[in-house]
Amino acid sequence: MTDWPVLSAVTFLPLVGALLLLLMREDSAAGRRNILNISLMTTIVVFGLSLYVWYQFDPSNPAFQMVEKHEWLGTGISYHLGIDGISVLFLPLTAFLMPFCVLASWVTIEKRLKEYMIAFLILETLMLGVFVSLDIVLFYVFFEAGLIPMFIIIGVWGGKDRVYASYKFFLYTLLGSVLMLLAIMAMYWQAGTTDITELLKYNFPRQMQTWLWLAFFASFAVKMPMWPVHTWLPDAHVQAPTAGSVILAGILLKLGGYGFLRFSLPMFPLASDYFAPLVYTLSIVAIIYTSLVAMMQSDIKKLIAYSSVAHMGYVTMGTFAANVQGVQGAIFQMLSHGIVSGALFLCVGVVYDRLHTREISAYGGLVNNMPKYAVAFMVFTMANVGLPGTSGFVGEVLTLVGAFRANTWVALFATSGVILSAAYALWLYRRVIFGALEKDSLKAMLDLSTREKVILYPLVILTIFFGVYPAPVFDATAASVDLLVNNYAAALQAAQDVALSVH
Amino acid sequence: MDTIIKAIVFLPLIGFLIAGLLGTQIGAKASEYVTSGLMLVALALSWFVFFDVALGHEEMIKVSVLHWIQSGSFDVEWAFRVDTLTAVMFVVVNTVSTLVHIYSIGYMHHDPHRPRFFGYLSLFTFAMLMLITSDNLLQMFFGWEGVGLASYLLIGFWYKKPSANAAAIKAFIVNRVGDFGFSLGIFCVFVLFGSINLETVFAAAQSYLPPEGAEAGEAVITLFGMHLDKADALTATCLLLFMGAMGKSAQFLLHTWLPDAMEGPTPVSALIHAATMVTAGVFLVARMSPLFELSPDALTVVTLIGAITAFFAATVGLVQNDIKRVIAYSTCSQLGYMFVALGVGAYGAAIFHLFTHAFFKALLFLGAGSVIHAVDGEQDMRYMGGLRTHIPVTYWMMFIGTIALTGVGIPGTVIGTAGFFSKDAIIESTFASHSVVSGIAFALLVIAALFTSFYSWRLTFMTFHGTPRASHEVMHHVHESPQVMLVPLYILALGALVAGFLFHDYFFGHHYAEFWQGALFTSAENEILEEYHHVPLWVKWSPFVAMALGLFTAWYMYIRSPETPKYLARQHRGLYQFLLNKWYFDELYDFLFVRTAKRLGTFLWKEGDGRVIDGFGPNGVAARVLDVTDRVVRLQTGYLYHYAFVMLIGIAALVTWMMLGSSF
Amino acid sequence: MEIGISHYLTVSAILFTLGVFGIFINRKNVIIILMSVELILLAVNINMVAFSAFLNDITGQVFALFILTVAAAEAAIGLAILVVFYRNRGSIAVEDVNMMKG
Amino acid sequence: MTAETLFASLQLSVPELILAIGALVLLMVGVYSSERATPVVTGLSVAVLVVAGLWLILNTGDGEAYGGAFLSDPFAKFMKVLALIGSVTVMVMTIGQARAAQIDRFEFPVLLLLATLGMLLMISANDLISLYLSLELQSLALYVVAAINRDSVRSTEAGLKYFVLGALSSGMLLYGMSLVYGFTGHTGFDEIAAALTVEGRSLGLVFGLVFILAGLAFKISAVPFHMWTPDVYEGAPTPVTAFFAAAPKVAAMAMLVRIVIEAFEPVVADWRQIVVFISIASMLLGSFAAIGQRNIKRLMAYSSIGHMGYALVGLAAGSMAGVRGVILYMLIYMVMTLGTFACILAMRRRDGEHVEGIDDLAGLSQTNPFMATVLTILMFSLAGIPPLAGFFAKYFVFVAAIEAQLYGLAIIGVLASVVGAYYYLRVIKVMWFDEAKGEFARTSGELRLVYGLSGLFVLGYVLIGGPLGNAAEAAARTFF
Amino acid sequence: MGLQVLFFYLFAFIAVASAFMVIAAKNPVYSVLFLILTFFNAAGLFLLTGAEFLAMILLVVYVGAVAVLFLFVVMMLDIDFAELRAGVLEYAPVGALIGLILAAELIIVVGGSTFSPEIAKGISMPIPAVTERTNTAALGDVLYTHYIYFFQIAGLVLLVAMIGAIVLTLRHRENIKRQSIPRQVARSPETAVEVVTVKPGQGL
Repeated sequence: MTDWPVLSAVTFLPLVGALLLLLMREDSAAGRRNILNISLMTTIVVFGLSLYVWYQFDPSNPAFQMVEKHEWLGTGISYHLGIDGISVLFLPLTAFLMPFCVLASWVTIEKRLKEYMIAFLILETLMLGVFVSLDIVLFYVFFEAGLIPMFIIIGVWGGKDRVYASYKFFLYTLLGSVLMLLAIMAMYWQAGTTDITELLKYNFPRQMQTWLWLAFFASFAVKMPMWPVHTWLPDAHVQAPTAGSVILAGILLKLGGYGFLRFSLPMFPLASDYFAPLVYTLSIVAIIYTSLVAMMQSDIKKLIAYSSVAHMGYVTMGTFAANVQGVQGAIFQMLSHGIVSGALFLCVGVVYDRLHTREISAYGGLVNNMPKYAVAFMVFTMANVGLPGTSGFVGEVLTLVGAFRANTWVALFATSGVILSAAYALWLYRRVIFGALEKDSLKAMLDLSTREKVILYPLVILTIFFGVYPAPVFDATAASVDLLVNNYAAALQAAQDVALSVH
Repeated sequence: MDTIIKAIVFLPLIGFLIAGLLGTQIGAKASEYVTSGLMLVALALSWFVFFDVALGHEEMIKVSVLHWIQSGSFDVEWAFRVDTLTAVMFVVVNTVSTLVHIYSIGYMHHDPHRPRFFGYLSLFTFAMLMLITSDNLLQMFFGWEGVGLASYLLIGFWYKKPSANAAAIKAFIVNRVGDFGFSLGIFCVFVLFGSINLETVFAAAQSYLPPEGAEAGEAVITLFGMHLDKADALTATCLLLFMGAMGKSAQFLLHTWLPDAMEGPTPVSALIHAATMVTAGVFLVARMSPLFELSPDALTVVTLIGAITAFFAATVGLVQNDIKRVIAYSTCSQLGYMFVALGVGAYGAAIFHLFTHAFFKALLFLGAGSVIHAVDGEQDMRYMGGLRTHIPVTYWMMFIGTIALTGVGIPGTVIGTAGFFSKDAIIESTFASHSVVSGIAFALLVIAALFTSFYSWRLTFMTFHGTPRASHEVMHHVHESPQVMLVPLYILALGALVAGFLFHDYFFGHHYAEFWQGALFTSAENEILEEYHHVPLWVKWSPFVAMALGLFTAWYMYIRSPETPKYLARQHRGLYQFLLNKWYFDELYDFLFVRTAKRLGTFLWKEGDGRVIDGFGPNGVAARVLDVTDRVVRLQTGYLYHYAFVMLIGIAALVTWMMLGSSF
Repeated sequence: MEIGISHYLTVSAILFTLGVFGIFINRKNVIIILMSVELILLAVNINMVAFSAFLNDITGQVFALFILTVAAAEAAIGLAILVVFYRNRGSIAVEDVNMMKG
Repeated sequence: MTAETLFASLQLSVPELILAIGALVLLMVGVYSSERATPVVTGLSVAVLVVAGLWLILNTGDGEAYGGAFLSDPFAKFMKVLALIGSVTVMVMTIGQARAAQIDRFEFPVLLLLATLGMLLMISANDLISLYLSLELQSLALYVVAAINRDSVRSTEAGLKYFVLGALSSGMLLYGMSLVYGFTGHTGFDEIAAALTVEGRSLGLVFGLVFILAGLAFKISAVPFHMWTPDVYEGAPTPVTAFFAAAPKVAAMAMLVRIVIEAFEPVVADWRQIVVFISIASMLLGSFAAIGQRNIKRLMAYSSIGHMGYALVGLAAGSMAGVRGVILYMLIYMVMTLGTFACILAMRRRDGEHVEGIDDLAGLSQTNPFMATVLTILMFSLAGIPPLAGFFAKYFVFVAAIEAQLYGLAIIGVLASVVGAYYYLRVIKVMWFDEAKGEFARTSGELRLVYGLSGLFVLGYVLIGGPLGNAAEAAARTFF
Repeated sequence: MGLQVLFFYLFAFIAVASAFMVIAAKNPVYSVLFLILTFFNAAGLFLLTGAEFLAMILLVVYVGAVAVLFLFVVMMLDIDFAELRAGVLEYAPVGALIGLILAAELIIVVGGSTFSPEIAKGISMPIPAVTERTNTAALGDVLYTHYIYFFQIAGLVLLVAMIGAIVLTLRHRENIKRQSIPRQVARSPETAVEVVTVKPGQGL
C-alpha cells in the first residue's frame, strides 16, 4: 500500500487536464496548439502514472491493493478504490491508448477542438474509474457516465448518420445498464453493502443469483457487445471519429468483459455455471455470424466493428469457461484487442483523413504509394486474424484452450472462427492495399506522416511484443485469476454437496 | 552448441529485419547480399549440426530462449529441440533456402522490390526453422502459421496481379482450415496429457494406453458429443493433427491452394511450395509419431489420404499446360507418397523422400524458373518447345530433376537417382505393411508412379524438344540464365543424383536406429523396416516398370506422334475436361463454401442484423414507442371535458379496483 | 322508517356524481362547469353536515363552513378567469378552450 | 386555546407569519406606490422569503401548534426550506423577465408569496381542514398567476383549464375527506391513524382514501390526474411555469407523504396499490408522451409528470428509505427543474422575442457554450445518467422499492427511464449536433446565476451528497 | 318522525332533480336558477340534521352572493345561445356508463355502510345539546377559539380571491368616462357653463 492516493490521482488527473483546457481559447493557431499540447501532456502523464501503478502492483498478492476507502453518500455507498490482478492491466491499457487518440485528432478535428479534448479527458477519467472502483455503485456511476462524453463525441464529431448512431449507442447501452442497476440495488438489499470486497464474499441464494446474473448480463452483453445485441456497435463505430472508434473498441467494449470477470463469475458462480451454455451459444454465434457478416461489409470501419464483435465472442467464451486458461485468455484477448482494434481504427483514420470515405471500393493499391502504411496495416490485420507471434494469437488460443476444456463443441465452432477471420481480414487488406493503383483519387496520397508514424509504430511494436513475450500480463494476472477460478470451483462444489446432502 | 542453434534460427530473422526495415535505405544489392550471406552462415552451421547430431549421434539438444505463455498448466516456452529429425530438416530447409536466395539474385534482378522479396524469403526461413525446432506444439503452430504468412506474402508478391492476390488469400485460408484441425488437435493433446511440451507428451504417451487385452477404460474426454476412451481419444487427436498436416501439405480435399500458389515468383515455388513448407505436414506427423504410432486407425486414414492424393494429383498433372502447375501437382502427388509412408509406419522412408524430394523438386522448379526467365515470363508449355538447344544447361538440369523425380534406377542395386531410393522404399513398405488399406494404397501409388513418369517426361518433351512454338520475338531473346542462377541448380542436381545413394542407409536402412536415436518413434510391433526388404520381386520391379511405361507413353505422344494427345482429348472429352479442371474442385468449393459463405454473410447482414435484430430490436422498439407516443399525445386533445373524463375514468377505475380488490 | 345517515350519503353521492358528470358531459359553456363544481362542493357539504350530526361532532360543521368560504372564493376566481378568457377569445364555449393540445 | 398555547403556536409558525404579514405589507406597498413598484415589491418579496427561510432554519423548534393542526418537525422544515428555495429562485428569475413576460404587476410577487405561504402551511398541515385550506390558499393563488398575463389567450386558457380541473380535483379531495372524517370521526392525522388502528379498514374509508389520493395526485400532476399539466405549462407565462414546476410540487409531495405515512399508515396495503398504480402510469406516460413534443415547456411538463412518478416509487415503498428517497428526489428534481427553466427563460432572441421551441436551441453549444453545457448537464441529470444528481435521486427511490420488494415497479421504472432518456437526448442533440440558426440575446445575470448554480449542484452532488443524504435521513426519521 | 321523512324525501328529490337540470338545461340562465333551487333544498336538508347556521349561510352566502354572481356573469357575457352546438354527446354513453358505475359504487359502499358506535364515542368536539347552546352559538364557541388558525387561513384564501379577481379583471382603460364625485362637487358654474351670445336668426 502506498501512502498517497495513487489510484485517485491516476483516475482524476485527466479531469485536471480538462479543467486546464476550460481556460484555453481556441480561436488562434497558438490556442489550438496549446490545447493539443495540454491534452497530450495530460494523457502522457496519466500513462506514466498508470505504469507506476503497474510497477507498484504486487503480482503475488491476489487481494486488492492500493486500497482507498472513504465515506461517501451514506446508505452503504463508499468511495472505495483498489486494484487486483484482473483490473490492474486495464489502467495502463486505457492510459496508453489516450495519447494516441489525442495524436490521431491532431489535425483531423477542425471544429470545437477544445470541447473534443475535454470530452476525451473526462471519458478517460470515467473509464479509469470503472477499473479501480471497489464499490459497486461507484462502479456503476463510472460505467454509465462514460455514455455522456461518448454520446457527445459521436454526435458532434461523427459522420453523416451520427445522430442515429449516437442515439442507438446511448439508448442501447443505457437499457442494458439500468437492469444492472436494479440488480445492484437488489444486491445491496440482500447483502446490506455495496462494497465489492464484501459482495465477493457473500453467498447469494441460487434463485437470486439467476436473476442477478441475468440483469448483469443484460448490461455487459450489450456493452461487449454480444450477439444479438451488437447492432449498435457497427453504427457507432462507423460514425464515430477515429479516436472515438479507438476508445470504443479499445476500452469501452472491455468494460463488459471486465464486468463479467468482476461480478458475474465470482459473485454468481451458480448462475454463471447454469447459464454458461447460453453464453457459449451466443459467443459462438457471435464468432461465426458476425464474421460472415463482416466479410460482406463494404465499409472498412463497419468491417472492423463486426470483427470486434467476433473477437469479443472469444472473450465471453473464455470467461465462462471459468478455468485459468479461459479467464487469462479472456483478459489477454481484451488487452490485445484493445491495442489491435484501436490500431486498426487508427489505420482507417489515416486513409480516411486523406480521402474522406470509408468505402472499401474507393481504395485499392495503396501499397504502391504507401508502403509503410501497408506494413503497419498488415501487422494489425495479422494480429486481428490471430497469427501466432502477434498479441491476437495468445488470447485467442488461450480462450480456445479454456473453452475446449469446458466444452469441446464450443471450441470446435469457435475455432472455425479462425478461418472466417482470415477470410474477412485478408480480403479487406487485399481490396484496400493490394492491386494496381488505378484510381486517380488515390494517386496523390502520401505515405505516413511523422505524426502518423508516431501513432502507429509503437502499436506495431507492442502488438508483436505481446505476441512474443506476453509474460508481463500473465505475471500480473495469475494470482488473482487463480483465486477467482478456485473460488468459483469451490462454490460450485459446495452447492453440489448441499444438493447431495439434501437428497 | 546452444549458440549455434540460436544462430541458425535467428540469422534469417536478422536478415529479414535488415532487408525488411532497412531495405529501402541500404538498397537492393545490399539486402540481397546480407540475407544471402546470413543464410550461407546458417547453412554452414546447420550442416555442422547435422553432422554433429544426426551422424555424430549426439543426444537431443534443448535450448530455452524465453518464456512464452504461462497460464496455469498451459505452460509454453520459446525453446529449440534439436534431434535428428530437426537436423535433417535444418539441412533441407537451409540448403534449399540458401540456394533459392542465391538463385533469386539472378532471377529477380529486374524487380524493383527486391529487398522486400529477400526479406520475405528470410522471414519464411525463420518461420520454417521455428517450426522444425519447436519443442512444443504451440511454437510449432507459430512456425506453422509463420510459414503460412510468408507463403501468403510471397504468393502475393506481385500485388498488382489480382490473380496473385486471390491465390495468396486462398492459400492462407485453405491452410487455416487445416490449422483449425491442428489447433483442436493441440487442445486435445493438452487435455489428454496436461501439457503440450513434446517431451512431456511423448513420455506420457509411452505408457498412455492400457496394455493389450486390458479394459478399454472409461471415457477420458467428451469430444463433440462423443465419449471417447483413451484409444479413441488418441485417434481423434491424431486425426485432428493430421488435418493440419493435410492443409499445409496440400493433401486431397485441402490441396486446391497449391497449384494456385504458383502465382508467386518461381524461386518461391521452389522453396516453399516444393521443398520445405509443404513438407511441414509430413514433418508434423513424423514428429508426432509417438502418438500416431499408437493409433492404427489414424494411420489408416493417413495412408488412404496420402494414396488418394498421390493418385489424384498425378491424374491432374497429366493434362496441365502450365509448366509450374505440372510441377506443383507433382509436388502434391509426391507429398501423398510421403503420407502413405507415414501411414504405414515407414516414418524413415517418408522423411527420406522428403529429403530427396527437396533436392529434385527444388531443382525442377528452379529449372522451370530458368526456362521462364529465358522465354520472358511465358509459363504455358504450349508456347514453348525446342528450347533444348538454346538453354542446354537448364535442359540438363531439368533432365536430372526429371530422372530423380521419376525414380530412375535399377531395382535391386544401389544404382539410382535420389527418387529411386526413396520412392521405391515407400512403395515397397506400403505393400509390406499390415494396414487394411495397404493393397489399394500400393495400387494407387504404382499407378501414380506411372503418371508421374508420364507427365514429367511430357513436360521435358513439350518444353525442350520438338519445334519451337513460341513467337519469333520471344525465341530471338531466349538466353541461358546467368551463373548466379545456374550454380544453385548444379548443387541441387548433385543432391538429386547422389542424396539417395548416400543417405538411404541412415534414413531407412541399417543405420536407422542410431541415426534417428528415437526422434522417430516406432512401436515394438512395427517391423516395417525389416519387412519391406522381403517383398516379392514383382513388387520391387513394379515402380520401375511404371516409370518406364510412363516414359514410353510420353515419348510416343509428344515426340513420336504429337497428334495423339489432341485426338485422345477429343475422344474422351469428358475425362479430359474433368482432369484439366482439376476434378472441378475449385468450382465445387466455390459453390459450396465461398459463394455460400458470401450469400450467408449477406443474408445475415441484411436480414439477420438488418431486418430481424434491428427490425425487432432497436428500430422496431423505437417505432413502437413512437406509435404509443402518437396515441398518448392524441389523448391530450386540449378539450377540458376530455381531461375531466380521464380523471373520472381514473377515479372510477381506482374505486372499482379497490372495491373488487377488497372483496376478493 | 327512520332517515339514517345513509340516506344523506346517498343523496350526496348522487349530487357528487351529477356534478362530475356535468363537467365532462357539458360542451356548451364553461359556466356550467363552474356550477357543476358547486354541486360537488354541495355534495361534500351534505356529507359533512350529515356526518357531523350523526357523530354528534361539530368539527364537520366547521369544516363545511370553511368549505363554503373557500367555495365562494373559488367561484370568484373562477368567474374572473372566465371573464378574462372571454375577453380574449370572445367565447366561453368549452370547445373553444383548445388552443393548446398534444 | 389559552394565551400561552397560542403564543407557543405562534412561535412555531413564525416563518409563516413573516410571509403572511410580509404579503399584506407588500400588498399595501404595491397599492400605494406607482406603477413601477413591481421590481421593488419583487425584491422585497425575495427578502421576505429569505428572512422566513433563515428563521425557519435557525430559529424554529419542533412541536405541534394550534391544537395539533400545525406541525413543525424535521421533515416539515426540510421540505419548507425546499419550497422556499424554489420560490425565492423563481422570484429572482422573474426580476428581469417580468416585463418581457407581461407579468410585471406588483400583485404577482404578492400572490407568489401567498402561494408560498399556502405551501408552507400544507407541509405543516396535520389536519384535514388545515390541509384543505392551505391547499386552496396555494391553488387559488396559482390559478390566478397562471392567467396573470390576462391579454394572452394562451395564458388565460391555461388559467381556465387549471382552475376547472383544479376545482374538480379539490371536489374529489373534499369528498374523500368527508368520507374519511365520517368513517373515523376525526380530521386530525394522528387521530385518524389511531381510529384506523382501532377500527380497522372499511370500504367506505378506502373510498375516501382513493378520493384524497386522487385529489393530491392532481396537485403533483400524476397520471391519470395530470391532464392539465402540459397545457398549463405551455400556456402560462414562463416564470409562472417555472414556479409551478418547482415549489408546489415539493409541497404537494410533502403533504402526500405525510398524509399516507401518518394518517393512513394502518391501511398501507391499500394506498400502496394506488400509489404503485399512479406511479407506474406517470412514469410511462411521462416518458412516452414527451417524445413527440416540440415545445420545451410542454416537454418539461411531461418530464415533471414522469419525475413525479419516480418520486412516488419511493413513497410506494413506504419505508424510511423510501421517504428519504422521496425527499432527496424532490430536492434534486427541484434544482434540476429550476435550472432548466432558467435556461428556458434565457431563450430570448436578439430582438427580444421569447422562443419556446426545442429547435430554437439549435447550435446553442456554439453560440452560448456555457448555457449549452449547463443545459446538457441538466438534461442528462433529468434522464438519470450518473454521476449527475438525477441518477442518485432515482437510485435512492429504486433502492427503497427493491427493499419493499416492489420489483415490477422498479423494472417498469428503469425501463421508462430509458424511454425518457430519448427525449432528453433530443434536446442535447439539438444543442450540440445541429447547426445554429440564430443567437440568443445576452442572458441576464440572475438567470446565469440560477442555472449556473443548478448545474454546479447537479454536477457536484457526488461531493455534497453525503451531508444532504444525512439531512434527508434525519427528516425521514420523523415518521419512523 | 313521519314529517321528517316526508321532508327529507321532498328536499332530497327536488335537490337531485334540480341538480340534474343544472347540467341538463339548455339555457345557462336556467341552470343558475336550478342551482339556486338545489341550494334551497340542500339548506332544507341541513335544517333536518340540525345544522341551522349552515343552512342559513348557504342561503345567504350561496344564493345571495355566489349564485347571483353566476347569474350576473352569465348575463354579462352576452353569449349567443342560438349557436349552441349539436352533436356534442358522442362520448355521452360511455361517460354516462362510467358515471353510473361510480354513482352505484358510491351509493352501495358509502350509503350502505354502517358505523360502529366506537367512532362516535371517540370524537373530540361534541355538539352541545340544543337545549344548552344553539347551533350558531356552538359554532361560534369553537370557530374563534379552537379553530382560529383555520379561520385565519380562510381569511387569507378570501384575500387571495380578492386580489385575484382584481388583478385579472380590473382595467384602467383609457378613453373611458368615469364618474368622479370630487370633480363633480368641485365644479363651479364658471367651469361648467359657457355663456354664449347667440344672434337671433343665425343659429350656431
